[in-house]
Amino acid sequence: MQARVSIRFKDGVLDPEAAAIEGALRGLGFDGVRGVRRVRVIELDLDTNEPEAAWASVERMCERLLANPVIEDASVEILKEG
Amino acid sequence: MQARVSIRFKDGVLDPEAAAIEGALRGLGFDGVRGVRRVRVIELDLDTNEPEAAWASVERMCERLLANPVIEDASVEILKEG
Amino acid sequence: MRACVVTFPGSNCDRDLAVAFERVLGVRVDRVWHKRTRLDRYDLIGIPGGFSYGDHLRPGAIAARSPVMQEVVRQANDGALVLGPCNGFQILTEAGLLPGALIRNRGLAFVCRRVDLVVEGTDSPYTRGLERGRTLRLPIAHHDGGYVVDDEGLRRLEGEGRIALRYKDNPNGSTADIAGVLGGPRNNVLGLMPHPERAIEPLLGGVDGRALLAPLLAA
Amino acid sequence: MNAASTIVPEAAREHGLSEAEWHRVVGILGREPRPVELGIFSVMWSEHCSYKSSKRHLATFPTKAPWVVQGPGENAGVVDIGDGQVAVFKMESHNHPSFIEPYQGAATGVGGILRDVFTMGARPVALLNALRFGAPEHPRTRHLVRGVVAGIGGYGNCVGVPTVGGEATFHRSYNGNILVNAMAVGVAEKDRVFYAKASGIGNPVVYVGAKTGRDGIHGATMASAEFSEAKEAARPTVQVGDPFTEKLLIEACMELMATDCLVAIQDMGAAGLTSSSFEMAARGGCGVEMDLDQVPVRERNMTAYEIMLSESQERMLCVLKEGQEAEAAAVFEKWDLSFATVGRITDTGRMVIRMAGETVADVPIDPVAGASPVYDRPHEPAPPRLPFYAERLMSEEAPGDALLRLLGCPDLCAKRWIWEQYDHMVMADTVGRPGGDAAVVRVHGTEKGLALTTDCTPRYVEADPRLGGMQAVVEAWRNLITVGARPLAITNCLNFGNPERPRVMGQLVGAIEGMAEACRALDFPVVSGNVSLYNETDGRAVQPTPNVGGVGLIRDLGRMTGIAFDAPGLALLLVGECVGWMGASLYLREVLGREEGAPPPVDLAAERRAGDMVLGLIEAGIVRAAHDLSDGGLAVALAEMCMASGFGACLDVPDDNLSSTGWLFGEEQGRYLLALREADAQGALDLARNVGVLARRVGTTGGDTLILGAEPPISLDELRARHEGFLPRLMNGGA
Ligand SMILES: Nc1ncnc2c1ncn2[C@@H]1O[C@H](COP(=O)(O)OP(=O)(O)O)[C@@H](O)[C@H]1O
Ligand SMILES: [Mg+2]
Repeated sequence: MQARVSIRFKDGVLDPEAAAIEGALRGLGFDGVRGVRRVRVIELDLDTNEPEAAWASVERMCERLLANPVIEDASVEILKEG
Repeated sequence: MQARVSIRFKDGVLDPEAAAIEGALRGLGFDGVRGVRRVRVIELDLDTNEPEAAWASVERMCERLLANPVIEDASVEILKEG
Repeated sequence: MRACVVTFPGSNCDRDLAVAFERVLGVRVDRVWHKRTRLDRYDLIGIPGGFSYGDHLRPGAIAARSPVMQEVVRQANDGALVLGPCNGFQILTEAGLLPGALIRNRGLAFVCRRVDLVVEGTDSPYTRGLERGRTLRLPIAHHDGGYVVDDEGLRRLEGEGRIALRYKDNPNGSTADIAGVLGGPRNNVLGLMPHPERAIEPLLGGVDGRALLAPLLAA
Repeated sequence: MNAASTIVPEAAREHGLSEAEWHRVVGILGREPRPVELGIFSVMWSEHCSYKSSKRHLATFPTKAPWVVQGPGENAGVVDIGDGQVAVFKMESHNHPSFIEPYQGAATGVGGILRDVFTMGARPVALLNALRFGAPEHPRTRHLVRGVVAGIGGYGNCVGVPTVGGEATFHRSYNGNILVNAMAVGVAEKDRVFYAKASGIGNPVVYVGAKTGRDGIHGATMASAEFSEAKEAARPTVQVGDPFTEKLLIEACMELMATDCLVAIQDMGAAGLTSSSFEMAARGGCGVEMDLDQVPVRERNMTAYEIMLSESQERMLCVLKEGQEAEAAAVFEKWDLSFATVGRITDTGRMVIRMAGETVADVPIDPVAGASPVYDRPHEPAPPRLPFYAERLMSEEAPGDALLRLLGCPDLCAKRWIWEQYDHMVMADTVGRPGGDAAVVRVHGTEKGLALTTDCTPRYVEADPRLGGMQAVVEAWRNLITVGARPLAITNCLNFGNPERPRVMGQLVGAIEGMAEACRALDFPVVSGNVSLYNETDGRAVQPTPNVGGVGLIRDLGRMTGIAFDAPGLALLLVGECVGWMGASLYLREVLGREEGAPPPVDLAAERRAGDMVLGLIEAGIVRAAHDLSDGGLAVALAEMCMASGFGACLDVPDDNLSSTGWLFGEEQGRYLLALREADAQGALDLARNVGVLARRVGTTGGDTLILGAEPPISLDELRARHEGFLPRLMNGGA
C-alpha cells in the first residue's frame, strides 16, 4: 500500500525558498506568476493492505516526525494502488 | 489558474534524505515502512485562464529553472480551479 | 559541576563544545552517545552544532526524536542547564524545549561570519551579570537560522524576558532579530544560532563566548 | 569461451581503448576479454587512472626530503610535523562533473579528496579549493559559480571540516571548461598512518560505507551496443554525494583505525571497486578473489559490470586481519554503515571475480594496474614572448584609478561572497582565516599550526609554461613564508587541454619542468598530486593551470603573522628587486586590455634568499605584518594590507628611470612587503644587505587613506567599496 504525505508551511510562515523561486521566475521573464508555494511530499510504501490502518499509521508518523506542527501542516492520502 | 510541478529524482540517483527519513521512521518503531521517496512539489498561481498556455509556460519554467534535468524529472499538471 | 555533551550522527561541533566547557568552566566533560536512554544527572548538558542526520527532513528533527532527548528534556524540566548552539538550537526547538522553529536563511545561502549581538534577557544562568544592551561578537555558521515564532509566541517571549540575544544586523531573516531564546523552569535552557564555543580565546579572534559560559560556574 | 566474450574491437574503441591497447589486452589475457574485464581494462588504463600521458614527466618531480614520510603513489602525501605527528594532504580535480552539475560535481569532489586523506588514518582538518570560471559576463558563469560554491560549502560544512582557503579567478578560456580543484589536509600520528597495500593470504577484503548504485558509470561505455546492460535507459553520469554518510564514514574509520583490525584501506574513488581492489592488490603483490553477490547494493538487478564500475560515493575497501571481522563490523554497525566481507587475499597475483556462481573476470593484477601503457606524446614549446617593460606603456589612467580598477577586477576582488558560504571556523582551530596569504589551522591541542595555500597564475603559464610552473611554486612558498611558516611540501593538480595536441603537451611538459626546478631549488618537494587533461571544448583548451597546494609548519603560533598591520607609524620595507616588469601582468590585461609579453622571470636562488631572510625576521618576532607581492604588484599588495588593517599608509614613489606604473604595478617575483617598528627597520635592512637580499624602506603606515606618492589620497572606504563590491554585484545579477 502506498501513502502520500504533503507538508506545507502554515499560513503566515514566510517561505524564503518559495519567494526566491518566484523572484527568479520573474527575473527570467515569466511575468504571469502571481504566487509560488512549495509542498514537500513524502511517498511511503507500506507493509499493509488495510487502508484504515495505513492511514492511522501515517498520521502518527506525521505527528511524531514528518511535520513540525509549529510551522507546518501535513495531509495524508492513501493511494490504493502500489 | 493554478499549476503544480512535481519533481522527482531520476531512477538510480541517490536520495540520501529519503534514506534518512526511512531510517528515522524505523528507529521510531514504524516497521512497516518499506520505501520512502521524496517529491518536490511547487504550486504556481498563474495570470492566465488558458490551460494550454499555462502548461506550455510552466514546462518552460521547469526547463529553465525549476528542475535540474541532470538528476531530476519534472511533471506538470494544470489544476482547473484556483 | 557535572557536564556532558551529546553526540548525534552528524554532530560536528561536539568536540568544540566539550573543549569550551573544559577550558572555560574547568570541568571534565562526559561525551554521550545519542542512543543512551538513561543518563546520570548532569548540571550542564551541551547539545552541539553540526548537521545531525545531515539536516535531512528538517534540521534537528531526527535528532530531537533520538532516545537520549527524552532524558535531556526530563533533566531540563528538572532545572539542568541545557545549552544548544546552532544545530543544538534547532534540536531543542524540534524537541519542544524551546518555542518556535528555525527555517532556511532569508538569503538562502549558508552564512559564516562574526556578528554583533545585543544582550537582552539577563535573568538566566547564562546572561546573569551581563549588562542588558551589551554587545557580544560571536561567529555564526548556518544555513537554517531563520527563527520563526507566531505573534502570540513572540509576545510571550518578550513578556517573559526570554529573548536572550538579538542580532544587531539580522543575517538570516529571524523574526524580531532573535538570535537566542531561553526556556525551562528557571531559564536554564539556552538555544542560540551563534557559536560561543568558537570564541573563547584571542587566537580564534575573540573571547566573547566566555561571557555566556563563565557565569554558569555560579549557577 | 562463453558467448559474451566474442567482443569486436568496436566495443574496445567505445571503451576508449586504442587498437594497440586492445591487442595488449588480448596479449595479457591470452584470449579476448569478457565484458567485465574489458570494463576493467578500460577504466584502469584511462588517462584518469593510469596517467599514461603524464607519467614519465611527473617522474621528474623531486619527492624526497628528510621530513617527507610518504611521497606520491599513495592516496595522499605525508610529511612530518614534529612531536610524532604528520600532515597528510592532496589536491584533486572535479572539473567535468562540476560543469555538468555544479552543485553535486563540486560537492562530490570535496567528498573524494577527503576520503583520500582519512583513508590514510588522518583526521581531516582543513579544505581548500582552487576555482577557475569563465568570463564573468558569460551566460553560464553565474550559475556555475553559485552551484560550485554552494556544493563545496554544502559538503564541507556538513562533514564539519573547515574550508579555509583557495583561489577563484575568471577567464574566458574556462567558458566551456571550468576548473574545480579541491585540497584536503589531515593530521595523524606518525606511527598510525595506514597504507593501501594489501597483504596476508586469507585475509578478508571488506566493503564499508554507502551502498552501491548505478551512478557514475561512464556514459560512453554505456552506449556500447555489445552489452545488454547498455540497452537500459540512459543513467545518470553525475553522482550525488551524501556528506552525512561521509561524516559517519570518517568517524567509523577513525574508530576502526584505533583498533588492531586493519591491514590496508583505500577509498573507492574513480572507477570504484575496480581501482581500489586492483591498486591495493598491486601494491601488495598479491591476488584477490571477490564475490560480487556480497556487495551491498541499493538498486535491484545490478550486473557485475555495473558493480565493478560504479562510482557511488562514500565507500571504502579494506583488508582486515583474519578473524577480526566481528570487531570491525561492530564499529560500522554503530555508525549505521554497510559492512560486508566481499573477498579474500590470495597468493595467485590474479583478480578473480565471481557473481551468481559464474566467473566474470579473471585477470593478472600487475599488468592491469602496474604495467598500463605509458606514452611519450609529442610536445612543442610555446612560442617565446618578448619582455615588456613599463617604459613601453602609455596609459591615460591615473595610478589611483588603475589601482581601484585592479582591486575591483574579477581576479583580485574580495572573495568574501565565496568564503562566507564556507564554515571556515568549525573545529575551532582556524587561526588564520580566509582573506590573507595562507590560511593557518592550529594542530589541535598544540601551539603549532599548519599554513595552507593554493596558487597558480595561469596567464603566466600560458605565456611561458616553464616560468609559469616555477612561479606557481614560488608564490605558494612565499604565501607560507608570510604567515611565518616553514614551507614543507606541495601537492598539485595539473589542469590542461588535450595532450594529444603537441602545443598542449608542450605546456604540460614545460610546466612540470618549471615546477620541478623550483621545488628542487626550494627544498619543497611534491608529495601528491593529480592530473586533469582534456579540459577543452571544440578544440579550445583552458589556460594551462597547474594549481599548487602548499603546506608549511608554524612551530609557535605566537609568532604567526598576517597581512594586517596593527599600528600606525610602522616602517614599510620592500624586499626584492623592482624593474617594472609588465609582461603578462594583471595591469596590462585589466587596464590596457592586452594579454601579451613574457611573464616575470623567476630567480630561484634570489627567491630562496629572500624567503629565508623574511622567515628569519618573522621568527625573530620583529615583523608586524607581511604580504607577498603577486598579481597587481606593490600598490595592490599595500592596498590589501591597508584594507585588512583599518590603517592607511603612505608609499614613496621614486622618480628615477623606473616609471611609476612599473613601480606600482609591475609583477617581479621574489618580493615581500613587511611592516616593522621603526626601531627594528634598520636592523632588518642591515640583515638583508648581509645576506645579499635587496630591501629598502618604501613608506609608513598610518592615517585612514592610502597615499601613492604625489597622487591624491584614496580613502580606505573607497578601496573597500571597490574591492568588496564586484562579486556580490555579479552574483546578484548586476556587474
Ligand atoms: N575559492 C576559495 N575558497 C576559499 N577561499 C578563497 C577562495 N578564493 C580565494 N579565497 C581566499 O581569499 C584570499 C585571497 O585569495 P588570492 O587573491 O588568491 O590570494 P593570493 O593572491 O595571496 O594567493 C585568500 O585568503 C584565499 O584563501
Ligand atoms: Mg599571496
